[in-house]
Amino acid sequence: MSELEHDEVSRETPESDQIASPSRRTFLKGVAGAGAAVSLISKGAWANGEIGFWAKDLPNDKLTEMFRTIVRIRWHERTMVDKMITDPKYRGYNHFYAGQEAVATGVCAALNNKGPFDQLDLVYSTHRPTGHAIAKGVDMKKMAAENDFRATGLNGGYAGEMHLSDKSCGFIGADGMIGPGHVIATGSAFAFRARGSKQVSVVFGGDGTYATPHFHAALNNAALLQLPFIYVLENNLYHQYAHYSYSCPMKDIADAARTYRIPGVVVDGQDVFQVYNAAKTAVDRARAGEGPTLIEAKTYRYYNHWGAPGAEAGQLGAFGYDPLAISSFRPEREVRAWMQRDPVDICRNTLINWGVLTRAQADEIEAAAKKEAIEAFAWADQQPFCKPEDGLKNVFVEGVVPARQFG
Amino acid sequence: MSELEHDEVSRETPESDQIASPSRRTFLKGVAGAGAAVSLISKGAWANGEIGFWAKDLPNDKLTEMFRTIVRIRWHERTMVDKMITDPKYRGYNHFYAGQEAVATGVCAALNNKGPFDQLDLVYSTHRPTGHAIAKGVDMKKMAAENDFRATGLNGGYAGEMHLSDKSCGFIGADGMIGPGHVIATGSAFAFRARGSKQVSVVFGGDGTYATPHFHAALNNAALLQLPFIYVLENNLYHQYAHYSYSCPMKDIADAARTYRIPGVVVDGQDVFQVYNAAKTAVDRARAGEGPTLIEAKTYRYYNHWGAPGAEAGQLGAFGYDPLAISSFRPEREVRAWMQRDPVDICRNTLINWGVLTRAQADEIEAAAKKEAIEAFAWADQQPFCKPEDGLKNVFVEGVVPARQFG
Amino acid sequence: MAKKSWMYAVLEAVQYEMRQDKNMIWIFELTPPVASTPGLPVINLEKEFGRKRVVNTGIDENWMASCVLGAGLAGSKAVTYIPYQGNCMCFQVIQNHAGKLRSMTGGVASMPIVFLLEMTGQTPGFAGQHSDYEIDTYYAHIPGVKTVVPSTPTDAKGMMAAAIRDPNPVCYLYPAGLREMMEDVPNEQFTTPLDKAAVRTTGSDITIVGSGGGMPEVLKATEALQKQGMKVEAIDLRSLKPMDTETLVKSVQKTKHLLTVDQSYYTLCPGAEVIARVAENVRGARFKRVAFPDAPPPASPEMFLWMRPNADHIVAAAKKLVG
Amino acid sequence: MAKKSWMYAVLEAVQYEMRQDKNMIWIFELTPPVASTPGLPVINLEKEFGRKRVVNTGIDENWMASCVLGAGLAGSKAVTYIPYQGNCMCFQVIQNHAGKLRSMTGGVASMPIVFLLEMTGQTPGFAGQHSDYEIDTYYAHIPGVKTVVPSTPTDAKGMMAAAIRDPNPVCYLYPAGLREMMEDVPNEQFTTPLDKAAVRTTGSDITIVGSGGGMPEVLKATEALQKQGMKVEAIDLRSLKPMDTETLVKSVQKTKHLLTVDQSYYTLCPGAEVIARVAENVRGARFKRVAFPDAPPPASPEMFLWMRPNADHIVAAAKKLVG
Ligand SMILES: Cc1ncc(C[n+]2csc(CCOP(=O)(O)OP(=O)(O)O)c2C)c(N)n1
Ligand SMILES: Cc1ncc(C[n+]2csc(CCOP(=O)(O)OP(=O)(O)O)c2C)c(N)n1
Ligand SMILES: [Mg+2]
Ligand SMILES: [Mg+2]
Repeated sequence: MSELEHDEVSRETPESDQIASPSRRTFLKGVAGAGAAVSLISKGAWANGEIGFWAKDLPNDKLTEMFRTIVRIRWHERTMVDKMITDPKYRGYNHFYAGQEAVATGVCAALNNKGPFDQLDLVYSTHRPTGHAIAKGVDMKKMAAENDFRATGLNGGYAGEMHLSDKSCGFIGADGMIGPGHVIATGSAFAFRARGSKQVSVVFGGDGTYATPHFHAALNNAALLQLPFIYVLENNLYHQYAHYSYSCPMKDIADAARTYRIPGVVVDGQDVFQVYNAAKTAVDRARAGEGPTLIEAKTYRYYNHWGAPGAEAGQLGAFGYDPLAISSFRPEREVRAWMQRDPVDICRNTLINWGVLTRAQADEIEAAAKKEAIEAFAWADQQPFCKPEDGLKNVFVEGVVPARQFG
Repeated sequence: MSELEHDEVSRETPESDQIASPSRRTFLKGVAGAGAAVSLISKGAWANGEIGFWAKDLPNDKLTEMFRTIVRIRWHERTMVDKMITDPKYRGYNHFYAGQEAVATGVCAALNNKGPFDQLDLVYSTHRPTGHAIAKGVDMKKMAAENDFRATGLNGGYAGEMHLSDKSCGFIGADGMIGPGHVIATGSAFAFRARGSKQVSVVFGGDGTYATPHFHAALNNAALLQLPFIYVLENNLYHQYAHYSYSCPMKDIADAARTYRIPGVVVDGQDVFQVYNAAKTAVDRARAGEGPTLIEAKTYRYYNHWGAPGAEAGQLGAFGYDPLAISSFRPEREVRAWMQRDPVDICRNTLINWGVLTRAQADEIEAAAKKEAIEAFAWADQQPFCKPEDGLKNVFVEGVVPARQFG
Repeated sequence: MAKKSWMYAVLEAVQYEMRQDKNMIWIFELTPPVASTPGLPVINLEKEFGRKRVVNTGIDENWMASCVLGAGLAGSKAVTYIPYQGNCMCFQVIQNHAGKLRSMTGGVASMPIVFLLEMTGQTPGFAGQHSDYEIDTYYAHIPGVKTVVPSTPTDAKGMMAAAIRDPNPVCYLYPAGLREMMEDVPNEQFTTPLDKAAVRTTGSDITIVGSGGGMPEVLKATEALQKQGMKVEAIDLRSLKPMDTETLVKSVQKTKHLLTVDQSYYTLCPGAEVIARVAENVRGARFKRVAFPDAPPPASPEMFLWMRPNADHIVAAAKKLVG
Repeated sequence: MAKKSWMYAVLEAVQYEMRQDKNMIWIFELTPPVASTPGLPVINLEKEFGRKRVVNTGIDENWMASCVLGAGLAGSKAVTYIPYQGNCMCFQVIQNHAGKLRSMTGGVASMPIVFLLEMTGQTPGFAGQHSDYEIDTYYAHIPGVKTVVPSTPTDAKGMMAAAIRDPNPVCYLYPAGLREMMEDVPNEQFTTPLDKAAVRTTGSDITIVGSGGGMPEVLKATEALQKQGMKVEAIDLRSLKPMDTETLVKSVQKTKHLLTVDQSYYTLCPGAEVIARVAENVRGARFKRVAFPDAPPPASPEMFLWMRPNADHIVAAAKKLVG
């Protein structure tokens, strides 16, 4: 592939550059030349990781799997961006997750994602679901088809990105509303406790969820009933066009856990192993009947709030850290600073430092991830569109509802 | 009046007994023989009062007014109880406030209750409003007529007890729902801030309000916008048939204020002067633009959750601490213990100790309050019923809506 | 068969299902799941099934409904009893989540759940929020939930059993004004369909359609009219969504006169839908609605009772329509 | 007079009123109160009136609506712009408080407030919660609030001015699908009544009644039908509550054919109320509804666009009804 030869980006670990596609170049500029910083920071993160010790004890294949998941999410993102820019027929939109991959990956690595439904841990996701979905085990091909509204997509074309779901791996799914999912997730936890199951119910949510009335409801009831419930608050500093300080009086949202007499843990959301450690502790607590945990993962999204098909850089609805959006709300320096602590790099460097992976192995994994993503979108492209009249299905379990649009 | 001669209750201050009516005897048994304890406790409360110093500096007539308000509320309650038991034609119901009088009185004494509407402090009340109403300055006669659904009642017979309101003194009014009023009240505070007014918006609410999603919404937004808003949480330990520990993980609900970075004050709700001190501090803060305060007043209601007309002791919907209700949720010892710290007695004894009132003066005030209450209910009895067709009015400011019940 | 109140009949159905399915959940707030009737055992779900399955919560009806939805999504049958004060606190989660999740997930979501939503309409003096009867319309407009409103203890039992067994979310409206109604109800479990209206009397002069809290007055009026020689076909809707168009249309094809009766506010009351469906399908019929005016119920009993449709109103309206 | 978008026209009305009344408040969440149009000054309420009067809040639409209600009760005019995602988050406080408080207080409560409720219905791909169009019914069933749904920039301006000046709470529905619509709108302030339907074309063969987001397709269909010789009286409801019965009845008395068009779900859509009102008052007319099926809108554009009523559907239905 030609991009391998024309790579312009200079990094400390040149091998890994070879899989950077031209379409990611602008995006990578933020990280460019920051290789040294990255490895320093990842050392720091590793040192930190010694405190929460779970990850260090994991077998190599489990650790490798976490790296694989992170790069699969990243390559899903990048491939989708490419599709949006280059394929005028592509119709999917996305709320991008690039920059936050370590959160979904670290949390889901601590969960049970395979087996019969009544033994799976459940994940409730948000309007920004594709990273969570991949981490939980959703099939990338089917998801890509769903995001382009194909009849053979994950949800038959009914869902689109904001409602992706997959019962087979316990991914209860995306929800386009901010707030309600958190409360609904406590209901699953309630059911687990009622039936004496060891399952746990996990909800992801942004810093925007703090101000919703649902924040209080979810945590208070989960705390009172000691439910096996984990609230993973991904604090990426912004909800749409406002900094979280506009809606939250605290620096650490996790502080709010005090009121509910439950653990409130702040974790470095860029370091998958720290996220894993916090999640593992919370999951163990939950399974032991000791109740809920609030985990606040400090993280950052690289792209805009969302990306629309046919988007152009510099316009709202585009991706990439476009100058317009940055100047209106996210300072460019802030974006660049966070990119220096890229979750892909941190994970990669940590595993190399730990001797779990060689650089070559890491590159191989990343190349495979890229291939998988490209193939997934290519497969999706071949899938049939929905039949209009199927819109009358899936209202109730049985039958169809009558058409009413014709009078 | 014959009850003056047949009084059986023995108390330290016999003069005050003379106004106990036979219908209150059972009720007073809890307080009987506890005179000594009461005065000790009230000394303790006074000592405490030294810390919050505002009340001590008040002129005598203001302090006397507070005592007058407390006994007016108490006698309103007692007279209503009498009506319910003795007058088969009486239709009013009530959520009684006896035992909690010091909270409404102390808070409203710190507010501006007279003058043009745009200078009044506003009070939002609950399903348990009559004490708040009297303390805010609502006319007792008109309220009594409203509670019996008379056309000349405070709200023309549209409101009944659960929606009493009186703009003329800033009593925005009762609200039968638990939760929403708190959020709505922040809206008034928002309006004050927007127009640069010094008014404050006060909401009363029970311990039951803590678990509502509205608790978070009201406090978080008020804190973020530094609104002149005061949340007076009357913790009477129960919401309907459940102890507050069923819905709140904290002993002091005021602790929740931490999350919002605002003062959370616990105050002895039986001592009107301590309540006043806390309220005055909060009002001063609010007027100075320093934002909201959460005041938790520890208090207790003597009667059941509510009283219905024609009630009989020992049945649900009755008042008095009926044995049935106590055994099902409120331990008799708990009720008796709280009655030892009666807000009427504490206020009375404090003012006598302070030399503000003589016993004779206190008795006179109480006798006048009793007379007022009896006259208010007598006046209400004479008022006309509503005209059925007026039900079509007051839907919009203008006109009537069409009748639809006749086809 | 034994004389049972509405609530006894309902809890009997619930108790049976909870014994069959040890994962099934019941969430309540004010109203303990307890009922008794002479000669039969006291039902106390909390005692029988324990506090892990039967929970009394804080004042947060949105949590109650959301909890039941989450339990359903996790594969458990669940019911919540929402007191009338909170019957719109939980509106959004039912409208925007429970109602849409089957569609939005392409049929994947599991929701074997029941929202038992108490409505009032019954109490003079309580005013506005505590005497209103209006949620039938709000909940019946939502797609993806079945919305039913039984009006007798027997239907209450049969439809609760059916609702629990139905894999779709069901909004089961309980008009609290029927609390004291007693009737003979079978002791054994049975189900009543969630999509069929009940023809309570057959007749050829006029069709009178009501539901829920309004049915007792419809039947009283029907009796009075029949005594006066009018042949009334009285229909109890029972299910608001899906609505049993066929039964309605058939009846009015015969009677050519349709009178609807609602305790709900006039504008967009269930009767509006009944009339519209029939008017789309039957030519030349005559139509009239009796409903609560578009006004919140005032406290005063004089005003409230004058405004709430009763048998006299119905009798007069029927005569006017037919005469 | 100048070409303006829907939102420019609305903000112009709001700006005028906020300049008149220095206490007036605007609360928003996602949608900055900013609009521009060529040749006219940019409107930016936040900049012009400052952050004490114009506030961007956290994600809590119930707070937004409650805040506006509380401001009204304190004597201030207030408007909130609720984004469509949250348009049922604030349902309970409007239904149970704003709608009832005038009655419950015996006429005392002050509520010069407007809830600007965005609705969608427009976006294929967003599915369920982000493509639905359904709140017209929910809000129109509430007594004590006026519920209006303008369908042109001119009405949008006139009705916003009227809504702000109205002492009653007004639910002002904004069908976001009309976002791009441009038309000549007067620059000076004017008001449009909140209780009158607009007869868009007069005709004697059929009455077609629509509202809000559905109106452009109604007018397109009307044009097509007229070209084919059918005399169509196209009516834009504009106000759902109170509903302008007189205009509707008069029209159908003439045309004897009534077709209603809604983007809202069929069961209990505004058209049901239109038909019921007319059927109660006009004998022997023929009726039909075109509406979104009782199904949440699926993501797939193929499904969604087939289900949403359009001009072709309306033309075919009109021909069938009249023919
Ligand atoms: C109830 C509701 N109100 C508003 C919106 C519109 N909305 C979509 S995403 C978003 C911001 C969410 O921010 P955050 O929770 O921090 O998540 P992030 O986008 O940063 O991942 C908002 C307000 C919504 N989806 N739901
Ligand atoms: C939203 C809502 N749910 C339920 C109720 C029924 N209800 C009336 S009073 C009450 C208890 C309130 O307890 P608390 O707030 O402690 O006040 P208290 O009665 O002790 O004064 C409840 C649950 C209600 N009024 N509103
Ligand atoms: Mg965020
Ligand atoms: Mg209480």
